[in-house]
Amino acid sequence: MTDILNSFTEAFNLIFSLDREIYGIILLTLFVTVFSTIISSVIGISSGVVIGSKEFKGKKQLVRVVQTLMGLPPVVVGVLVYLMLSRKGPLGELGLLFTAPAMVIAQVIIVTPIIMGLTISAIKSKAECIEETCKGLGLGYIRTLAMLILECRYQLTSVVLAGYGRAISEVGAVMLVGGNIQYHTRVITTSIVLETGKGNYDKGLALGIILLLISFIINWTMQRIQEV
Amino acid sequence: MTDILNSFTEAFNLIFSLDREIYGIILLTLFVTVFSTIISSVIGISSGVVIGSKEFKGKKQLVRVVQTLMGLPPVVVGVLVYLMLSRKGPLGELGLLFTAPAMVIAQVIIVTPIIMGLTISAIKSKAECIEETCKGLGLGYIRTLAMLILECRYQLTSVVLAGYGRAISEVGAVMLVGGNIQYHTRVITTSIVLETGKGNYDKGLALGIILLLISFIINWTMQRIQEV
Amino acid sequence: MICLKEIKKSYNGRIVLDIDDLLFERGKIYAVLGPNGSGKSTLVKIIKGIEKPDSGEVLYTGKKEMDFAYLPQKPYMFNFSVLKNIMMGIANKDDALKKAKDALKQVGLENLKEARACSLSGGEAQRVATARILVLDKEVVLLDEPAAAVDVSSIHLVENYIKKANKENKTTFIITTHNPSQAIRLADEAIFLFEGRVYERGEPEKLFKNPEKSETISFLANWRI
Amino acid sequence: MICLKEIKKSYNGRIVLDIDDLLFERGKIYAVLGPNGSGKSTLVKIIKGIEKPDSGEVLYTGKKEMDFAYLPQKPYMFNFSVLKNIMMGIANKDDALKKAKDALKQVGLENLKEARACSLSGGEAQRVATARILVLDKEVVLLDEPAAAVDVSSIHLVENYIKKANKENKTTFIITTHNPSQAIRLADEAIFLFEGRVYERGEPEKLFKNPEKSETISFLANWRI
Amino acid sequence: TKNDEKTEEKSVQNGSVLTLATTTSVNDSGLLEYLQPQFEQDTGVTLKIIAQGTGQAIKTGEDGNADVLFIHDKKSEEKFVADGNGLSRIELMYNYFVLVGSEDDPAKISGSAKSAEECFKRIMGSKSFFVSRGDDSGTHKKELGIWKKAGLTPSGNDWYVSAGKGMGEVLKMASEKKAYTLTDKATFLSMKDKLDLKILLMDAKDLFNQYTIIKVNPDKHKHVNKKNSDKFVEWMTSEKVLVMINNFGKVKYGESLFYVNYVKKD
Ligand SMILES: Nc1ncnc2c1ncn2[C@@H]1O[C@H](COP(=O)(O)OP(=O)(O)OP(=O)(O)O)[C@@H](O)[C@H]1O
Ligand SMILES: Nc1ncnc2c1ncn2[C@@H]1O[C@H](COP(=O)(O)OP(=O)(O)OP(=O)(O)O)[C@@H](O)[C@H]1O
Ligand SMILES: [Mg+2]
Ligand SMILES: [Mg+2]
Repeated sequence: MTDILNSFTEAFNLIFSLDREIYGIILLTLFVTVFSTIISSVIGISSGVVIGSKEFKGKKQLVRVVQTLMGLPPVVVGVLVYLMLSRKGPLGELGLLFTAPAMVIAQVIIVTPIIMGLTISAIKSKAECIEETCKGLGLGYIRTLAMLILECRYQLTSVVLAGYGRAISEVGAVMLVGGNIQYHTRVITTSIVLETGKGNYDKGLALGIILLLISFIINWTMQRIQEV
Repeated sequence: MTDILNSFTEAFNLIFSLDREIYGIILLTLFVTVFSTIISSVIGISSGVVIGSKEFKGKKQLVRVVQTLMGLPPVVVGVLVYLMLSRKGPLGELGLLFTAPAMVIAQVIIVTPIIMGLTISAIKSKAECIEETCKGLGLGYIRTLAMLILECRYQLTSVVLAGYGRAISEVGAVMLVGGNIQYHTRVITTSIVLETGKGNYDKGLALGIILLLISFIINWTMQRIQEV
Repeated sequence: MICLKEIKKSYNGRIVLDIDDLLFERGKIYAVLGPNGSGKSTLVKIIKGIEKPDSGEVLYTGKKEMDFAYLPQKPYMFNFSVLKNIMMGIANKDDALKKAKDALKQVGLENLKEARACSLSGGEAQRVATARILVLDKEVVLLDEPAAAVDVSSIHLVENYIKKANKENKTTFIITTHNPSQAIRLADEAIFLFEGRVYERGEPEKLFKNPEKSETISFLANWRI
Repeated sequence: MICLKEIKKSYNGRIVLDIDDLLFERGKIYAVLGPNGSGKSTLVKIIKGIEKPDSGEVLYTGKKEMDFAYLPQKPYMFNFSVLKNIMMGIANKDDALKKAKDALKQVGLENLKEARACSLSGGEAQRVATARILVLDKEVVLLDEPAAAVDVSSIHLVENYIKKANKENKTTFIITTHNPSQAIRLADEAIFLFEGRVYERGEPEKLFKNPEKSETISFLANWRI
Repeated sequence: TKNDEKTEEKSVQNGSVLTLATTTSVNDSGLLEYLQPQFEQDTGVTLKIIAQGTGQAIKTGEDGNADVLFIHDKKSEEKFVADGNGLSRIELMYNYFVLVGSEDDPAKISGSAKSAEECFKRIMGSKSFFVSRGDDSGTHKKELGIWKKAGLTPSGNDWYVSAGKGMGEVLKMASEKKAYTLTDKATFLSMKDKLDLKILLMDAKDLFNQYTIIKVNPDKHKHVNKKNSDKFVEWMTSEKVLVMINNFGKVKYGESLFYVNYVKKD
């Protein structure tokens, strides 16, 4: 119990310590998670809307595969991306391993199926009615999909936030492909693992509290945007 | 690339090796993830339906908090549960640390907000209309909620599967509170971490493939149930 | 008796219902008419307690609003068979099936009993929804436009079903409609709403043939032309 | 010209539309009538290409179905203002606002231009949806029950708007309705559907006053009573 | 931290980076963090440290994703060099593993035992809980070697807990379960305050722990930065740094954590 209380003081201290390292870590965390969520949302929502609003052969199977991929273990994604980006791998020339872009790539792979799978089911109930109305108004396919997204914005916001939740809490992939290098690829979650690995559970918790604060601010911002 | 191909052979070998250890790991994985998803679904869907269908003061704030908790980092949950269950912690007497129930507890904490947050937004669009109709038919509050759940079953299935995806892919919490003890609390994800830590990326991938197979079977079963 | 006292309801600052005093007696059939947006649906929802008035109160003697059956203007069809939809609200499960089949017959749709309720045509759905309400045998029934999408050859089925319930069980009906002829055929009393206020009320035939207020006259100006 | 050839459509093995040969000429107003479930909406959807027939084909000369404007029986109201809803389909944004305001005036709802479209009353929504379609000035317009929820004092607004478009722009209309009087007021030709088949067609007044087939007769039996 | 900023700016200008793969236990001791700023200042090279499991660190080297390895597992080091992945083993420093356990000491080790082999026998004899790293790390391999030398197979017994985790977490677990475990001294000392464990056996001959630096073979991996890895080794083996290593930990723990045993060749 005292451990938990200590953590709050520690979190407070960390935030107001004006320590350049901790701010660097927070900024990198924000960059990686926000960026990968944006990319995943663009891919996931657009493909999800197309799949969800269309009837075609093999749709059921496709949906099952996408939903299965919602459970892609981050470590596995980490290994796959590692093998791709490793110097020996097919994309080794790019020299992306142990950099922030590698972390973004891995997270996009993890988050996209989540956003896609949830989008497919989120738009289902309104799709038919909106499509019929849009066709009747002579709107093109793209505008119809745009209207569908717009009208499901409340739900899609939650979907994106669920994806963001996964991105910001994930550690297995960013650890592997980022390398948790101090001042370079260390983010909050990898710091937490580092600290708990050292047995510093209170510092780990403190970092966790900071992470949740960031998450809350992002949520708050998103919901504000959605309400406009 | 050859690494990836090797992994498929390896996965195949593992499954058909008739190795008692690997089967134990698979069974424990199934037990922990399915059990914690069921508990989380019961809590998350029932509370989500209540919150989603009601208007009350502070609802917006509550929803924000729940959606923030969708991004609870597993390691942090792991630490919290660890501190609770540790010998010195408030629930130390129970002796649950480093056991399967401890893993279930941690996963329930992680998965419940995800299911709850997504349920709140999933039922929103149909809630008003269904409630009005149910009230008109004289159905009680509980039956109205039941009808709401039933009519949103397609979406809620996806929501549960998203929760399951998190449970089965999560590793930070089960590692900490389960301890990854061979023959006792080792599950697929912790094995993957162990193997990748040893540099056995192909074995890690192989285990990942097995995990996805399990995930696919669970998905397939759930969708079958939903279609009935 | 149901009695509305100084009910006021507004949305976004616009008053949509403003009723000083309105009384419904048990055992009678009331028809509520008025232009689109005059507050008919809002009135019915307030009686049922679905919407809360900003001020004023609804007084009940005998059965409370909880026991009223109510058909929304856009009823929801549950995603199972028509028969199951109709059986949903019946508390006593013993004769539910028999009752549901009978109700479906009353609205002339026996042949659809196994159809999925959510794939029905507009008029079919409305008739099933009405049957789903009437099968409950409640003492007070509120119907929000039960016949708008019903074809001319089936309207009399719905109307007869209502009349029968009123005769046999003394059911009180409050029905909104856009069809003055229907009010004449069906109702003991018609209530004319305009911009949220009760402008006239009375025996339907008399009211519609000799309206007093200019609003009522212009509302009916194009009727039967 | 729009021509339906040997169109067959069934749902779950039940045939809901079975049309040998049906022709619509440009510039005319057609009213489609028939009991609930007789296939009116299905017919309109097939003409628009929303539903595919199981067999047979729809032939078009001149404008294709892509260019037809179509009002579904249950139109969707987008979650923004009424005016924005009406402007949605207008391609030329320059005079969109002026046009939308004018269309809203035609259906008598100028006062609601700033209201959220999804909180409109049933009849208001239907009128806005009709305005949203008519403002597009398409050559062919399909309306699935544009007046079912519209009050008696506003129906003539909608009808006049349709007539005006037909006169001034030679717009072709195919309109489903449950109101034979409306067909008489509005249409050049009425088509009577029964169980998915065309039973009779002709000049509305003549058709409804002297129907030939027994099905038409019994369909109209309770009309105006 | 002002110094940090300067060195960082300098190295960014040079665009010169060295990637070092090491094991978590080396990293957790804090040695590299202590050396890093000095290194960056002296050489102008940015040091990127990747702390991984032993096997994983070796794989990172094999794949050519690191320039230098800093590890402590002789057998895999020799294999790494023999396979042509690395140039040569440079033995830099050593310390001793320690056997830790709870105050109760059910196997009666404290004070009486002279070698790890003997302790392990007593642990097995008394069926006392023992937490093993179980992750093929240098520490784990050391432990397995001792069991083997003692002619025992502990695996499969209830008291033998194979955790498959890092050193810090294994220590926590041993403390929680009142069990024995083998640990490197540095990690233990850095966590001592949070543990209900004490050292029961130290400085035993069979607990010798050698730390080695290996340059990744630039002939095999063209991306490897030979210039910088030379610089690194040269710097690490310079007199100044060797003294730094010998002094590391003295202030905090009152004793050295590592002892230099580097012998200059040729
Ligand atoms: N939730 C709401 N928010 C804002 N305005 C509303 C809401 N519900 C209804 N209104 C407005 O209140 C007025 C009355 O609506 P109501 O549904 O009672 O009309 P009505 O008489 O039933 O009309 P109709 O004949 O079209 O069904 C309408 O102008 C409508 O736009
Ligand atoms: N998607 C569907 N699945 C199954 N049956 C359907 C489906 N859509 C329509 N039907 C059935 O097809 C028949 C014709 O439907 P349609 O909507 O064309 O009738 P309609 O003439 O427009 O009726 P209404 O006057 O009630 O609007 C109905 O009996 C309906 O139940
Ligand atoms: Mg209404
Ligand atoms: Mg229809």
